Amino acid sequence: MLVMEIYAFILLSLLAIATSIGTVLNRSAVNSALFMVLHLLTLAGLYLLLRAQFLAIIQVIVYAGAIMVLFLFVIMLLNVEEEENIIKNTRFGFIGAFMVGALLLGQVVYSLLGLAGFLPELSGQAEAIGTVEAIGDVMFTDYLLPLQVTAILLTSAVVGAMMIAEFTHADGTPQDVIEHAPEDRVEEGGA
Amino acid sequence: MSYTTLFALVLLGLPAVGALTLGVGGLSNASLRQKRTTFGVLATAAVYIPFLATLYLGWNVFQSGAFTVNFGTFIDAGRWSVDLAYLIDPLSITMALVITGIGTLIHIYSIGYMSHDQGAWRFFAYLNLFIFAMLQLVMADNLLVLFIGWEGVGLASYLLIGFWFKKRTNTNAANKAFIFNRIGDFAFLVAMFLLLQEVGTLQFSGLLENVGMMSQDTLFWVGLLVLIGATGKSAQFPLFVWLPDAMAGPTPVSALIHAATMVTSGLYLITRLSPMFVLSPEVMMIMAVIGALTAFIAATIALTEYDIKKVLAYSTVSQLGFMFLALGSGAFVAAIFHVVTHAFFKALLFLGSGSVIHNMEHAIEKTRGKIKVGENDGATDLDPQDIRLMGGLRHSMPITFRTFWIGTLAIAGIPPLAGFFSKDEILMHTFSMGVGEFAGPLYMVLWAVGMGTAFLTAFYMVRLTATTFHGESRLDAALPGASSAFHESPRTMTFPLWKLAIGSIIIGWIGLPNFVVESLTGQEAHIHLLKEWIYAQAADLKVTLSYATEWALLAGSIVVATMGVFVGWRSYGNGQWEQTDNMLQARFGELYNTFRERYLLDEFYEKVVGEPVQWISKNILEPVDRIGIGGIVAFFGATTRVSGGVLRILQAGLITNYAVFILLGVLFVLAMMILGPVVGGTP
Amino acid sequence: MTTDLLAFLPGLLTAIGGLVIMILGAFRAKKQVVVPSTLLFLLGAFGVAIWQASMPTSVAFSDMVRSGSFASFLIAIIVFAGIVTTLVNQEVMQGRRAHSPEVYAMILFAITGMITFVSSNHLLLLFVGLETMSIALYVLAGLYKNERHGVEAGLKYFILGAFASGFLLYGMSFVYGATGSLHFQALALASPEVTQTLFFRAGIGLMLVGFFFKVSAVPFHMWTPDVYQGSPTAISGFMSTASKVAAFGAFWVLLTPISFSVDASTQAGSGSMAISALYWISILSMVVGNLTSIAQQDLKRILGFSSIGHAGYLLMGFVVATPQAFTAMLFYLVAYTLMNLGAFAMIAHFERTFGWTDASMDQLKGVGRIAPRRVALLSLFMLSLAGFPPLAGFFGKYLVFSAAIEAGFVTLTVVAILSAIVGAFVYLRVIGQAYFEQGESAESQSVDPQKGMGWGMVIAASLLAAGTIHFGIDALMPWPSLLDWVNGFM
Amino acid sequence: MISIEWFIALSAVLFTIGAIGVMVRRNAIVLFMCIELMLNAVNISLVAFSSYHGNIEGHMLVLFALSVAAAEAVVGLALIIALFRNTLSVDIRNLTLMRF
Repeated sequence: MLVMEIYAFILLSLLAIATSIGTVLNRSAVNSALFMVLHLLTLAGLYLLLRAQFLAIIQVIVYAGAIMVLFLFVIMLLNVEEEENIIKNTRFGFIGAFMVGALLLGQVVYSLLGLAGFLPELSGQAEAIGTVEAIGDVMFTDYLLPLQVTAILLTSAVVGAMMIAEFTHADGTPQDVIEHAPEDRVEEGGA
Repeated sequence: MSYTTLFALVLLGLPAVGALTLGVGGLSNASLRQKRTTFGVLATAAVYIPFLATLYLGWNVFQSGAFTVNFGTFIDAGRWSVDLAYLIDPLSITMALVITGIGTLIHIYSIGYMSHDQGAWRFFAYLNLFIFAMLQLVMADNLLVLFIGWEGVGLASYLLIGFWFKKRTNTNAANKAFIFNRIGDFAFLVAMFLLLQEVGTLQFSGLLENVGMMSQDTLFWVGLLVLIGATGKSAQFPLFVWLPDAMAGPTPVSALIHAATMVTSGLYLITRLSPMFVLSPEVMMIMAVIGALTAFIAATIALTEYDIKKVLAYSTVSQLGFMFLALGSGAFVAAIFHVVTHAFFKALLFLGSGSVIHNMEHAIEKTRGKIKVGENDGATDLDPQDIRLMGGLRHSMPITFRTFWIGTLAIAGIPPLAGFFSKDEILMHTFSMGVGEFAGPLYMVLWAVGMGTAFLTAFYMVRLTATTFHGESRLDAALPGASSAFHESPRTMTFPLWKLAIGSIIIGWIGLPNFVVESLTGQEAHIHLLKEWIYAQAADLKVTLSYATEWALLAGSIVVATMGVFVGWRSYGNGQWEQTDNMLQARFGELYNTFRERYLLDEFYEKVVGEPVQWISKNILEPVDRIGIGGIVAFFGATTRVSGGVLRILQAGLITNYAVFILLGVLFVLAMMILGPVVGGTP
Repeated sequence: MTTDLLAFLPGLLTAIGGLVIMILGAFRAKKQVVVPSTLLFLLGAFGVAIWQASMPTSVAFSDMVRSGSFASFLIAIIVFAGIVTTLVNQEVMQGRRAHSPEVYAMILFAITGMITFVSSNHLLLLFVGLETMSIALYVLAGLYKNERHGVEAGLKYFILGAFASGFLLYGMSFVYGATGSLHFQALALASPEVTQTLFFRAGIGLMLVGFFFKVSAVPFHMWTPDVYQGSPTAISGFMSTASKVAAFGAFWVLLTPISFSVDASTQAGSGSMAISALYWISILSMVVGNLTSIAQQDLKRILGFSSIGHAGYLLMGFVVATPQAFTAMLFYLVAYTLMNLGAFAMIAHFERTFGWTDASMDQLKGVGRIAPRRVALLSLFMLSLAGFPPLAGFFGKYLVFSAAIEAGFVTLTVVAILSAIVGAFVYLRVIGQAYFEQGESAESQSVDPQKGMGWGMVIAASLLAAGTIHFGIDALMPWPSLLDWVNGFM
Repeated sequence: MISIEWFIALSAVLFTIGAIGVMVRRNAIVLFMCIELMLNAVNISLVAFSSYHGNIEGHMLVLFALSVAAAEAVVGLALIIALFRNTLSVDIRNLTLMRF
């Protein structure tokens, strides 16, 4: 069982890294988003390894299910063209970014040195705290205020998104994204 | 509230009330602004009543000694606190008398001078603001209140220099004055912090009692910083270049702020702190050198100027140099004495020049109105301040003419006019330092420079006066018939001229040299009234000369001054300025040209300070944000540039760049947190 | 439960207010209804906050949130900024397509987030509050969605903000890992063995990053001028003041106990290192902010860079971290809020009155002649920002600098004074431009110069101007001053 | 049993990859996805700490971070749509109107 867990961790973490690299490097936004969905699924697997059942489910349903679908929807709606080869075009920028990233990773990993021997075992409580009951218990008692503020946050996000995304003509009638976009693009191409 | 507190409140508050009333009144209603005379009278009252209050307070001080008026705690910072307190003692009373007395006369003069200016309301509000700030400065009981006044007079000066702001050069002059003053202010501020650190108080009595606590080094640095502060405000070498440009303001402003009062605030500050300065002979020496240098340089420049106000401006700088020389020689009483006398005769000269300019402007404009367009195009750019266009004004402006001559003789140092006594006392002190132990030879050189400058002063002042008033009118050559439009200025303008002229004659008698009587009677004499009055505040160094030497110096001063006037009269008396100046130029060649070009100081600042700063801000600071703040370019480095074509993605405005900077900041903060603090993190 | 709700009453009022305005908007309510009701809710919240500020600190919602004294005082400042922004905004945005009732709902939601943020006592609530504030501000920044400037401002703010909050969250996770709790108290009481681990320190560092971004300290500042330039001007003023007040207040409570209660004398705890990081960031902000503003041509960008410089002065308070520095920082926050809001409000007003297409310096030429009194107001705020006595800005700077000197940070103070002098030049340039330069009168004459300020602008501007003057001198007055009040919070 | 540093190291690697993505991508949508990658990396470390500490606070923070991410996605995508309407592309290189 233990060995199985280790194998599962290695497999999942390699998958997670691979899919995240896929997300970053893929030329097509659609493919990036699909890689991202895969990535989120592997993360859900990792959560299960950590006995966080509820979060694993939420990760799949909300993140992979809802948020990423929104992303894909927008990508499809806007029908954006593929980026030119990102590696070739920004080679030096890429090297620089990679070096900055490597430094950051180095610093974080260096700071992790203190963790060796710190918390070697999964807590016995882990099983218990990952359940819906445990989370529901505190959600509506100790975390009541954050919950309410989050409600306000989501409301304002939805209202705000409507304010930003809703476009109107000068006369006040709503304007469709698709309505003019392709035509304009044709004009641009013609000119 | 005792009467003294009440009067102090009137003295300190009324000008502010005046400034506010006039300012608000003028702002609120356009038709109200047209009542220029009313504004002028109100403003004058807001200065004249404080003058009376000062007299009352002075009488009180004379009767029962100095006292302070405390209006409560200004700032309480726990370990130290600063009170909103004012010191009423002979020194501050003397300064306040000069400020309000001469201020009143100049306000009266301004009523006439500004009677045709649409912005008169603004002018009087600013003038009252200036008086208010200047009184804060001289009456302050501690350095912080003094600093507030110090900044206030700077602001008022800035506003008044740029008063006619429609003209580009005026606003430039205002900015220049402001910037040069800033340099000094900064040094002064640092000195204040140092004093607070070392002594723990900013109050004068507390400071001066504890000067012994400070080490010699601290004394030197504090002294030097205060000196730099004073150098900026009092227009000393090398920061004096703003003062001549400041003449762009209306003439009463030049007389009040840039000759009689504000520019002496540096001297006042040093005199106030004199017990501290005498402990640091090095600073005294630097001060004396700066003073003598300034006096000489400015005098030589004045020799070659043709603008009547510029000559007076350089002459002011030169006289301020004399005062610094006095301070540097330990002659604090003499410095204040010269402040007082100079206030009278320089205000007189400036107001006289204002009267002349007023007249010239009037004549030029009136005559030009008669000339048909195109008939005489040369007349369009006639400068009413150019003495080359004047001459012969003695007939049409008799009062201005007479009073101007009185001023000239007073500044030249002809006894028994005011300038003679103060200047003689300064040079005597310098000579006394010259035979002293510390840097004797240097002070001897400075004394010689001082004597030379005294000669030059008499010479160029006679040049100015003679060229302006004597000979034949030269305006007619440029603008036919203009001289017939000359007229004397109105009563409001001539009245202050007479008052100041009388002052210029008699004010020197408050400082008759003691040794004259002493050498005759053999007993200690007390005829130097000013010294008796302010000796407690101004820690004068003793003069250690024999009576014979002192008599010789006195005689020397008279001879030099008389020589200067005589030579000047022979060279310029009949309006032959052109021949004489050409002769001088031929004789002195390059030296004369150096004077003429004002030692190229402006160009020096332009090249050494102005252009590099512009270059830095344009070529370094501006691209710092544009090309992606240096570091990133350096980081992505030369490779990026060499390969080319990628540079555009690094341009600012791009979110990517911003993100890179955030990441670099993360690296920095994390490094700091993980690897430990870098020097400077903890005190 | 009731006491809990009472403790969070200001936040409750603004949240309910936001929802009410939203519903009013859905029923196409007129501006004449929406604006007064917004003001009503804000005034209520303001009154409650002021009332609570006189009470001692208490906690509510199972230790999640603080109220009383310090926290309520900051809430009052934030709500005041909201009131002024509403007053100014309803006037300067009149007739613009983006001026919908939802704008006020978003302002109220943003304030709800700020209140949560500043009064949080738990990292989770801090995060939620910060995000509530940020999301509402992203929307407000991108309000001019039909113009490229507006979208650019919104998107730049959004992407970088999300990026920075990633770091903040990462830092929280590290700190949580080291201590096993997200409670402020638990962090403050953590044992030295915990706080001296590299891990904990790195966590504090990453949280500092989130903080630096919100207060736009260098080098996390790049978004600031762009966003301020592209956002509606009144909103820029709101962003530059209220969100910074919230960030400074929240992080003071969070950081100072953690980073400074640690054994700083041995220089081994995270305390001295956090001070060191704050020290350098403070210096960088002051220098870069003030220097870069010299090269700017746009008034809103100038104010953006100036706010970066001011963040540097405020960070000095974190470096010094004495009780004196604390009161100095609180005072400076009040002064900064007043004068910066005032400057933005006046620029917003000029933009509208004179039909400026942008807020570049050239537009200001000659305005001093057409509208001398209004330019005088602008000059007042500029002079206060520059730190001229006797205005609030001067006194604030003075308090901060003297606190630093008292604590022995002489170099820091000297740098601060030098950069303040550089900064003063920029503000004076603005005043000079308005008064001494000739403008193209043709353009100015096309608008009616006599078109003055409306009631909202008059109330807002006079409140701000009175505050700017009053707080510069109220320490001298015989009655209890703001400083006395603020001193009582310690 | 797997020791906790493995999870934290994994989260650090993923966080870095996300950060690099933010620096190299030009497409606003993908760039935003990279930020989501970073947030998810943080979530791993939070869940790991929570489980190893046996303390529910980390779980709760993840849950709230998730809803915040959802809200951010909504606003962010709305802004991206607005960008697209103005410039007909989602390339952030078009966002350089205000600079210097």
